[in-house]
Amino acid sequence: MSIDRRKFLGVAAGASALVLAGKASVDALAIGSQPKQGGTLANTRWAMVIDPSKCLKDKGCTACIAACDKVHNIPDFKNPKHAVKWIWKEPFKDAFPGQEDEYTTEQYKDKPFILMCNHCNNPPCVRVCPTQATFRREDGIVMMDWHRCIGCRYCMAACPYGSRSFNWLDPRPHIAHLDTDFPTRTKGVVEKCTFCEERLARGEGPACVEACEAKAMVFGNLDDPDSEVRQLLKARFSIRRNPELGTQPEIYYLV
Amino acid sequence: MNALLSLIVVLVLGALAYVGGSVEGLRTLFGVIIPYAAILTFLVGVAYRVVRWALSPVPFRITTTCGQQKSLPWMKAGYLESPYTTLGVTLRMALEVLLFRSLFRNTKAELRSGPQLVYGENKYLWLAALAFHWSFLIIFLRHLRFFMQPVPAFVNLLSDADGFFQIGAPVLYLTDVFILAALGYLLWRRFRDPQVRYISLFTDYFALFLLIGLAGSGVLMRYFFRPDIVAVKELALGLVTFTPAVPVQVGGLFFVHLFLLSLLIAYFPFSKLMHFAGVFLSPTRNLANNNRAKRHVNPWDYPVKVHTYAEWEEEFHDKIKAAGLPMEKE
Amino acid sequence: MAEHTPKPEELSKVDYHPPKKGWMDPHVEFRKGTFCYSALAKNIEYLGMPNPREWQPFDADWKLPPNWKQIILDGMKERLEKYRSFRLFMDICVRCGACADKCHFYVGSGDPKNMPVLRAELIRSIYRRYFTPAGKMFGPLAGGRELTEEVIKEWFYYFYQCTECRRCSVFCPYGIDQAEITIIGRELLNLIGCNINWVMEPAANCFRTGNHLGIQPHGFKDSIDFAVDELEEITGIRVEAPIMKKGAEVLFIMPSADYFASPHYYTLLGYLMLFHEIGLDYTMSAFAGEGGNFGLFTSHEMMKRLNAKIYEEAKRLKVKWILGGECGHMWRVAHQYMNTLNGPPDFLEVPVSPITGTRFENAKSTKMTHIMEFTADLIHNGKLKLDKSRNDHWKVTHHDPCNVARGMGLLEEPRYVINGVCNHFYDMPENTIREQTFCCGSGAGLGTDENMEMRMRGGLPRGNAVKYVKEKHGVNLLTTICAIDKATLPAVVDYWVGGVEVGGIHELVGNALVMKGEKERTADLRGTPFAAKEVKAHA
Amino acid sequence: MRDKGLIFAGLVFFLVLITFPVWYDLAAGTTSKGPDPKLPTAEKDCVAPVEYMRTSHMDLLLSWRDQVVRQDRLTYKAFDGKTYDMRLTGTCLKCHTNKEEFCDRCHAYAGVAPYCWECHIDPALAQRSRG
Repeated sequence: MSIDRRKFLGVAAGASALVLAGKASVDALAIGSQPKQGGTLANTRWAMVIDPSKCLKDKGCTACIAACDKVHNIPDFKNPKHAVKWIWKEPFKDAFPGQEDEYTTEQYKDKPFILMCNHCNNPPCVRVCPTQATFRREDGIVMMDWHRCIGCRYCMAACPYGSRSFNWLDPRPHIAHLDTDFPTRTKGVVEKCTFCEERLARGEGPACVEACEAKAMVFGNLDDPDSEVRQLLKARFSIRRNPELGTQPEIYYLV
Repeated sequence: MNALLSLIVVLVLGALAYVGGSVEGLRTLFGVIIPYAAILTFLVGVAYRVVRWALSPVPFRITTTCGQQKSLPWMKAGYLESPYTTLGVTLRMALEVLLFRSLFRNTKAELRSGPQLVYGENKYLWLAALAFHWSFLIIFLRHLRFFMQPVPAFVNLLSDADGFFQIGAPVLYLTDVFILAALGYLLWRRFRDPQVRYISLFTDYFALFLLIGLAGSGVLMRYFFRPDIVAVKELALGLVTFTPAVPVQVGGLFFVHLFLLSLLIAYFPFSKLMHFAGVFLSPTRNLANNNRAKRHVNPWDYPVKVHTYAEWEEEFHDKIKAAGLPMEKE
Repeated sequence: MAEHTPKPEELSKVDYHPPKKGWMDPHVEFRKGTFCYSALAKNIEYLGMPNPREWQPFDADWKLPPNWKQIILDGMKERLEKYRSFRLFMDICVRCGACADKCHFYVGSGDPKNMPVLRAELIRSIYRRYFTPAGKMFGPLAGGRELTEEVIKEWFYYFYQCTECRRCSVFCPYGIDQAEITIIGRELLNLIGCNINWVMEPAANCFRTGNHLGIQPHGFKDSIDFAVDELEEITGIRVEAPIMKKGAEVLFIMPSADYFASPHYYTLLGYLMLFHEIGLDYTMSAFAGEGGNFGLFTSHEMMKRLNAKIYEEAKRLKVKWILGGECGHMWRVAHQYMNTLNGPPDFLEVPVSPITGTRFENAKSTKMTHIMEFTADLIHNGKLKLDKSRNDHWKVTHHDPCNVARGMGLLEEPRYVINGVCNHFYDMPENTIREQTFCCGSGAGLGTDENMEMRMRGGLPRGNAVKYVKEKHGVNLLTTICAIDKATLPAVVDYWVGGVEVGGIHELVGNALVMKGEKERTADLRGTPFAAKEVKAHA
Repeated sequence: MRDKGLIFAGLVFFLVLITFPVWYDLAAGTTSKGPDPKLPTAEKDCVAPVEYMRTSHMDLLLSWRDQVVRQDRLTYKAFDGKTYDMRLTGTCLKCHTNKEEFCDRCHAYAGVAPYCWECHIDPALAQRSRG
C-alpha cells in the first residue's frame, strides 16, 4: 500500500492525529511526484550566446520580442513608465556602458543589442529578496515564484541590468491575447525573463530563440562540452554586460 | 487550583462533544438541541440582565472626570475626558468601547528602596485586550459566511482583508493568530502576576479556557483537520432557517467547536462576560460632567429629617444673641 | 504622630506577595494603627441611626442585632434596586487587575484586599452567593461566599481603609468606581451600627451646630473676629466679615477647618482680604458654617440631611448665589450631589461675578461657584493687583484633591491662580497629579490619629511625589484646596519628606494681593519674611 | 435618571443585530440546501479520492504549485498509480471544464475567494475576452 493511499484512507476515515499537521500532508503528496524527464538539473547550466552581427533588429525585426510577449502574456501598458519587458533592445553604449570609445566599430556603435535577464551565476536580486520569491535554480535559471512576490521591488533596485519590471496596474486588460497555458501576473508583482523554463520542461527551446530567423541567438547547456554554446564561446571572443560587478551573467555577446 | 479545575472542566466538556458528535443518537442533541437552547439562553439571559440594570435608576450624576471641566470660557476643557455635552459623552464612550481608553492609561507602580515609588508604562494588558476583542469581533463577523446565503459582500471583504497576506491555502487569517496570542497572554498573565493570580476565580479561568478551546478548535479545523465545509454550512443554515438537520459529513472536532460555542453563549448571561453590555451603562463613564449646569433628578428621592434653621436658632438662641449675630426671632 | 507608628524605613518595606491562604477567608486582625475606633453611642443616637452601643472593633463580640444578616441582605437588595452603579459594578468586573496598584493603600500596605478589585470582591462575593443563580448553585466555584460575622468585620476593616478617592475608577476599563462600592458598603454597615467615631462625631456635630467641630454660633463669630483683628495687624486694614447678613449678594460656604485649624486659617485670611479688596457683597453663616459633609462617608441619606442647610440658608438670607471655598469632598457633594439632593434652587440666580461680569454658565443650575473659578476669573480680567515676589520664599507644588480632580475636573484653575500669584511653581510627576492624583491617605473620615500607620501607608505615594519635587526643585510648600488635605498632609509630608509646609492657594493670593491703603508688608500671612524684600535690603 | 427608553432601544437594536442572519435568510428565501457543483461526465477518476478533494484540494494545489515552480517537478503520481501533469489549467480544468459551474459554486457558497484566478486563466474567460 502506497503512502498516498494510506493518507487518503486516513482522511476519509476522519481519524487523524494532532502531529499530522498540514506540512506533513504536503510532504506525503510530494513523494508521489517525479522529477521531470531529461537531464537532471544538477549537470545543467543554461546559457545563451548572442551574435549581434547576425541580428536583424536594425532592419526592424522584432520577432523575438513578439514571441516572448505572446507566450508569457506580457501586457502592453503603452505608457513607457509602466512598461513590462522581458526582452528588449538597447544601443551598445547603454548595454555596455564604459566599454564604448570613440573608435568603437561602426558596426556596433549604433547597432541595437538584444537584452534580457542575464541569469547571473551570482545574482544580486536573489540575495535581496525577502520572501525567496526570486531564487536560483540548480540549472542556473534565476527563477521567479510569483505566488510569493510581495512587490517590495528590492530585486529591481539590486539588479544592475534593469532586467525586471513591475506591474503598476492590473495587467490583464492590457494583454492582447490571453494564452491560457501561462498565467498572467497581478498588480504589484515583479516579473522578468525566466529562460522559458516552462518550455524547457517540455523539451522545447526558449521562444525568442525559436523565433529568431537569423539564428542570432543560441541557447544551450554550458556543462555539456559538446553543446553549441560551448563551441561558439570556444571559437569566438565574447563579452558580458558589466563584468566588473562580479555577477557572472550567462548571456554572452560575440564580438 | 482554580485554573487546573477549569481546564479539566473544559477538557471534559470538549471530549464529551467529540464523543457526542460521533454517536449517532447524540448528534441531534449536540448539533441542534444544545445550540438552540444556548442561543435562546443567550438572548433571553442578556435581555434579562440588561433589563435588570435598566430597572435600577442612576440616582446621582457621578461622572469620573479624567480631564479639565468646562468652566470659564477661556479655559481649555477636556471635552473627551470630562465631557460636557451628549456628543462629548458619546465620543468618550466610543473611545472606551472601541479603543479601551481607560485601559490605555494603565501604568505600573514599583516601590524601590529609598523609598522611591516609580511608575512605568504598562500597555500589554491593553494591547492584548484590544487584540482579543477586535479579533473576536472580526472572527464572529467572518463566521457569518456560514449563516447567510448568499454570503454578503462585507463578509467576503472582511475575510479578504483578514487573509491579506495570502499565506497558505486556505489562507491564514491574521485574527486567528492574534486571538490565540492574545488569549495566551491573558492566561499567562493570570498565572505569572501574583496579584492577578490571587484575585482570579474559577470563572475567570473557565472563560479563558472556553475561549481558547473555541479558538483552538476553530484553528485546528481551518488549517489542519478540515471538515466538509459545505456540510458545516448546511448545518448552520439549517439552524438559522429553522430547518435543522445534521449532515452526515460533519463530526468530531466540529462538534467540539460547536459545543464550546454553545457553552460560551449560554454562559454569557450568568457571567462577567456581560461586561460587553454593561460597559455602555457605566454611570461613571456615560454621564456628562455638567452637574452644576443641569439638574440630575433622583427618581426615588424622599424627604429626610433635617435640622432646620428655626430649630437651630432656638437651640442656640442665647448664644447667637450674645454674639450679636442677626436673628429671625429676637 | 502616634507613638506606635513604625519609622518610615520600616514602613516602606512593603511585601507585595499575597498570602498563601485565599482571599475568601474573611479573617482580619485589628492591629493598632490600622483601624479607626467605633462610633460613640451618643453620636449614633443623636443622628437617630441604628444600634447605638459600646463596642470596639478589636472586641470579639460586636453586639450586632440578632437579625443582622437579614438586615444586611435586605439592605443590599434595596440598594441593588436603587443604584444602577451598585448592581452594575457587582456584575461586570472581569478581574483584570488594572486597578490593583492604583490604590494608595495597596501601594503602601501590600495587603491584597486593598486592591480595589478585591475590596470590591469582598461584597461582590456576598452578592453572588445570595443574589445570582450561579452563586446560589455553585457557591465558591462561582465566586460566592457565605455572609458571616467575620465577613462583617472584614468589611468594616477594609471599607474604612478606602478613602473613596476614585483613582481606581480612572483606570478601570468599565469605570467601576470603588468609591461607590465603599459608600454602599458603609451604608450597609451603618444599618447594623458598625461605624467609626471619626465620621459619626463630625456628622453629629454638623447636624447640630452647623459644623464638624461642634463650634457654636458665638464661637464662629469669635473665630472670624479674631481673623479680622489679625488681618488689621498684618495689613493695617480692617476688613468687613459679615455673618448671616440678609440680602447680601453672595453666600460664602467654606469648610469649618478654615476658621478653626491651621494651616487652613491662612487660607481664611486670604479669602477675607480678597473679598474686601474687590468689595464683594457677601455673607458667611454660622448655621451653614460647613461645606464639608461627613454624610458622604456615612450614607446618601445622611449626606442629604447635612447638605440641606446650605440651600435653606441661601434662601433665608435671600442671597443671589453661593460661593464655595477650598474644600475637597464638600465640592464632590456640591458638584455631583447637592442639586439632586436638595435642589432645584430656583430662588437663586445664575452666578455672575459682580466684579468682572462673568456669568458662570457651568453653575447655572446649582448656582454655586468654586472660589478657584471665581479668583481665576478675577486674575484673568486683571482685577487684582498682585505682587508675585511676595511669594518668592515659596517654591510651590500643588496637590490635586481627589474629589475636586476626579469628581469635578477642576484641574487648571488652581494652577492658573498659583501661577498668577507666585513665581516658582513646579508640578509633581504626571502619574501623581490631576486626574491621576494620589490621595492624602486620610480622606473619607479616616484622618484620625489611631489610624496613623494606615494613613502613613496611604500617604506614601503622595509623600514620594512631594519628595521628588523637593529634591529636584527645592519645593518647600505644598498647596492644596482641600481641608482634609490641609489637616492631614502635614503629617504625611513630615513623615515621608520633611521640610515642606502645607497651605492653601488663597493664602498665596493673600500674600501677593496688594490692597488699597495697606501698610508696607514685610512678612507673609504666616509671619515669614518676604524673600524679595530681604534681597532688596541687602542691596 | 433611568434612561429606560435609550437602554431598551439599545437592547432591541442589539437583539435585531445579533439575529440578523435569520432576517437576512428569511428575506433571501434561503434554505439549508448546499451548492450544486457540476461534475465532469467524461472522466470518473480524479487525482485523489473525492473525500480528500472535498476538504483538502487546496493542499494538493499548493503542493503542486511549489513542486512545479520551486522544485522543477512536473508530474504527479496519483493514489491509483496514474500520472498527471501538475497543472491547474492544463490538468484540473481539462475535466472540470467549467470553472463557474464547478469551482465557483462551492466557493461562493462557502464564502471562499481563492486568488488562483487572479493569475491563472480560466479558459472560459479567455474565450470571452477573445470575443
